[in-house]
Amino acid sequence: MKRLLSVALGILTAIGGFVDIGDIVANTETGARFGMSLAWVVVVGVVGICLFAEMAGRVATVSGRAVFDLVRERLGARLALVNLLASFFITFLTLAAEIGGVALAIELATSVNYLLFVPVVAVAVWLVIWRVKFDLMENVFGLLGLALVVTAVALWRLHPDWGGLLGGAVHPAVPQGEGHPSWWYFAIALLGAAMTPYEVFFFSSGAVEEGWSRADLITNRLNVYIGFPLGGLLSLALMAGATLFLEPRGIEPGHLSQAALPTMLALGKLGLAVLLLGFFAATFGAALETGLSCGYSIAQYFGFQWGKFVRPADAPRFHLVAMVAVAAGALLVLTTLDPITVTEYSIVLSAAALPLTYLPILVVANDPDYMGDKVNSRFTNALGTVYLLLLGVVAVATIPLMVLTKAGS
Amino acid sequence: MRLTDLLGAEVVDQAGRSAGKVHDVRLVQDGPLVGGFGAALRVDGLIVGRRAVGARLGYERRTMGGPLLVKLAAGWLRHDGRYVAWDRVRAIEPDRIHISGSADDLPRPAAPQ
Amino acid sequence: MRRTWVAVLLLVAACTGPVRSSGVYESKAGQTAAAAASAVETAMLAVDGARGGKAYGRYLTQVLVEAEEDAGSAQGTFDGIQPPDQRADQLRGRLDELLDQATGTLEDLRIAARRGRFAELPELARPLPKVAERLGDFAEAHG
Amino acid sequence: MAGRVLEAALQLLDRQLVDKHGRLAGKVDDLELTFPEGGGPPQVTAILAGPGALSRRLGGRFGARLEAVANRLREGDDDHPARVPFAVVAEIGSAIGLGVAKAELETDRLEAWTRDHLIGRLPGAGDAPD
Repeated sequence: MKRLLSVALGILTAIGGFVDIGDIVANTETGARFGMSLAWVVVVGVVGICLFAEMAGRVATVSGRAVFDLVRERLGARLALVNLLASFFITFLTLAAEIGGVALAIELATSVNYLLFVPVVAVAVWLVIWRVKFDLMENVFGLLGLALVVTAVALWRLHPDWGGLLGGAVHPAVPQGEGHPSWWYFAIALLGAAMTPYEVFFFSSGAVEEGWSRADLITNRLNVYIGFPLGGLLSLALMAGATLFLEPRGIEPGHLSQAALPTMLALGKLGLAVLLLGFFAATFGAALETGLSCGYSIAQYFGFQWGKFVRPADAPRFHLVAMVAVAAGALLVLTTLDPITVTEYSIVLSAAALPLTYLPILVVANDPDYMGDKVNSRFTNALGTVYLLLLGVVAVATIPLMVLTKAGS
Repeated sequence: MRLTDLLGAEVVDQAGRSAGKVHDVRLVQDGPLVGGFGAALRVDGLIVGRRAVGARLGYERRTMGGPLLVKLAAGWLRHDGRYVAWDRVRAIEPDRIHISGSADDLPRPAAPQ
Repeated sequence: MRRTWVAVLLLVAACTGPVRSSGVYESKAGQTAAAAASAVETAMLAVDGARGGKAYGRYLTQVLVEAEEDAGSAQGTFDGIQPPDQRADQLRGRLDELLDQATGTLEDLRIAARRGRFAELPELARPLPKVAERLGDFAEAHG
Repeated sequence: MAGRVLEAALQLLDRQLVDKHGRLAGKVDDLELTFPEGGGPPQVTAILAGPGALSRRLGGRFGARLEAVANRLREGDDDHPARVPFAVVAEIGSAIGLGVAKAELETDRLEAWTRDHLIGRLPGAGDAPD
C-alpha cells in the first residue's frame, strides 16, 4: 500500500513538475502562430525526455553517479569544462526566466509591477533550497503544479472541434503567411522546452538525493513513462487553447497574461485562479530545480560534496554556487530584460546544447562497469541513436535558423 | 612525474618517426604492498594512436554494449591504436617520449577486461 | 578577430539603420499594424471576460495595461522610422490614424480598469472591433 | 601474480573520490607517478586533486591562470597540489573509495575554508534539512 502511494505520488509530481515557464511560453506562442501544426514536436520531445530521464535515473540509481559525473568521466576534464560552461550558462538563463515567471504570475494576481516581487521570490527560492528537505520540496511543488490540469479541463469544457485540432496535429503543414524557417525555429523551441538539459541534471541528482536503490528502478520507470507524457498533455492543452482563441484573432502573445486568456474565457474566475496558482507553482518549482542544478553541475564537475541530504555546512561550495546563481538570476531579471524573451532564448539554446548531455548518458548506460546487468536494452539503444542523430541535426541547425528568422520574429 | 606528463605526449622511435600520441596508460596492480589498497599500481605500458577523439568513451573494452552507431564511430576513431610496453621507453621529455626500436613493430593493445 | 567584430557591427548597423527602400518601409508598416491588431484583439478578449464576470479585476487590469503598452510601443517604433518617399508619407498617415484610434481606446480601457470601473469596459471597448478589422486589413494588404 | 589491469585515463582519471563516510571528496584530477628506488617502471603513489592539479590538465591560458591562483591559495611552503596517498585508497569502481574521512585530506582545505568563512556563518547551516 505504502509502495503504491509512493508510486502514485511520484507520478503526480512528475506531471506537475513537467511544465515550466519554457513550456508555457513555447506552447502558447506556437499555438497562436502555427495552430496545432507543431504538436508532433511535443510528442517527439516527450518521448525524448522519457528516454533520457529514465536512462539518467537508472545510471544514478545503480552507480550512484549523477549526470555531470558522467560528463566529466566520459569527455575528460577539458571537453567537460566547455560542456559545463555551456550547460551552466543555459541553466542559469532558465533560472532567471523562472524567477521572472514567478514574479509575473504574482503580478497577474496583484496587478503590481513584477519587478517589485523579484527580490522576494529570489529570497524565497534560496530559503527553500537552504532549509527544506528534498522530497518535501519536490512533492509540494509537484502537487501544486497539478493545478495546471485546469488547462485541460478548460479545453474539454469548450467542446472544441476535436477533429479539427487533431487534423491540424496529424497533418502538419506550415500555415499561410508563415515561412518554413520560422516554423522550424519554433519546432526547435518546443523541443528545447520539453527536453531542457536541467531536467536530467535534476532528475539524476534527485535519484541520489532520495537514495534510490535497485528496488526503486520500477518506480523510476513508472514516474517517467506515465508522469512525463501526462505532463506533455498539459503542454498540448496550452497549445490547443492558444489555437482556439489566439490564432484566429491574430494575437501574437508576448506576455504570460495572454497564456491565461483561453482558460479564463472557458472557466471564469475559479479556473483563472487555479491557473495562476499553477503558473506560480510550476515556475517556482522549476526555479528550485534550476537553482539546484546550477549547484549540481558545478559540484559534480569538481567533485565537491553536493546535495540536500547533508547539512548545508557539509556541502558549502554547492550551497555557495546555488545561492550566487539565484541572486545573479534575480539581478538579471531586475535589469528589466523581458523574462519572456529570456525564456525564448533559453529554450532554443537548450535544444542546441542537448547532445552535450545526452551522449555521455547514452554511453555510460551501456557500460557494465557502471551498470552491471542494468545496461540499455537493444530497443532503448536504437531509439537513443535516433535521438542522438536528431539532436545533432538540431544543434547544427539552431544558430543559423536563429539568425535567419531573427529569433523567430 | 604526473600522469598528465605522459598523456598526450608524442611517441618517437629511434629513427625519429612518430608513432602517435599517448591516449592512455595501462596500469597493473602487482607492485609492492601499499596500505589498505594491497599491491601498488605499476605502469605497464602506453596506448598510442593518431586520433584521440572518442578514446574516453570506453568502447575498446569487449564488455561494452551499443549503441552500434556510437560503437562503430568510436572504433573507427581508434582503429590505429598501438601498444608500447614500458621497457621500450628510453627517455621522457616534455611532450615527447623516445622509444627503442621502430614504430612499425608496435603491437596492437590487448583488449582489457 | 577584430576584423570579424567590425563585420558583425556593420551587419547590425545595416539591419537597424534608416530604411531606404519604400518596400521595406511598407513591410514595417504592415508589421506594426499586425502588432497593434494583436494588442486590440487581446483587449477585446479581456473585455469579453469582464462582460461575463469571468475574471478578477487585477488580472483584467494587467491584460489591458499590457495591451496598451504593446500598441503604444509598436506605434513609437514605427514613428521613429524615417519615411523614404511621398508614398511612404501617405502610408504613414493612414496607419497613424488607425494606431491613434487603437491606443486612444486602449488608454480609456486602462484608465477605467485602474479605477475599478469594470462595468464600463464593454461600452468603452465599442470602437475596438472596427479598429481591429481595419488594422488587420492594413496588415494583410501591406504584409 | 598477474594483478588487475586498469586503464589510467579511462578508469581512474576524472572519477569521484568518496571518503569512508560516503562524503564526496574531490575528483581524481591527476595521478602522481614515482620511479621506485631500485629501478623499474613507475608506480602510482598518489591521487592529485583540486585546482593545482586540474589546472595543468586544462592547459592553455585558463589553466595557467588557475594554477597561479591555486599556488597563491596554498599556505606555507608546500609547492605541490593537494595529494591523496594511494595507500588510503580502498576501492576502485565507478567511484574511488577512500579508507579515511575527508577532513583528514589535503583536498578538503577549500571546502573547509568556504564552510568556516562563508556558508557556516549563515543561520541554519548546521541543521539537518527539515
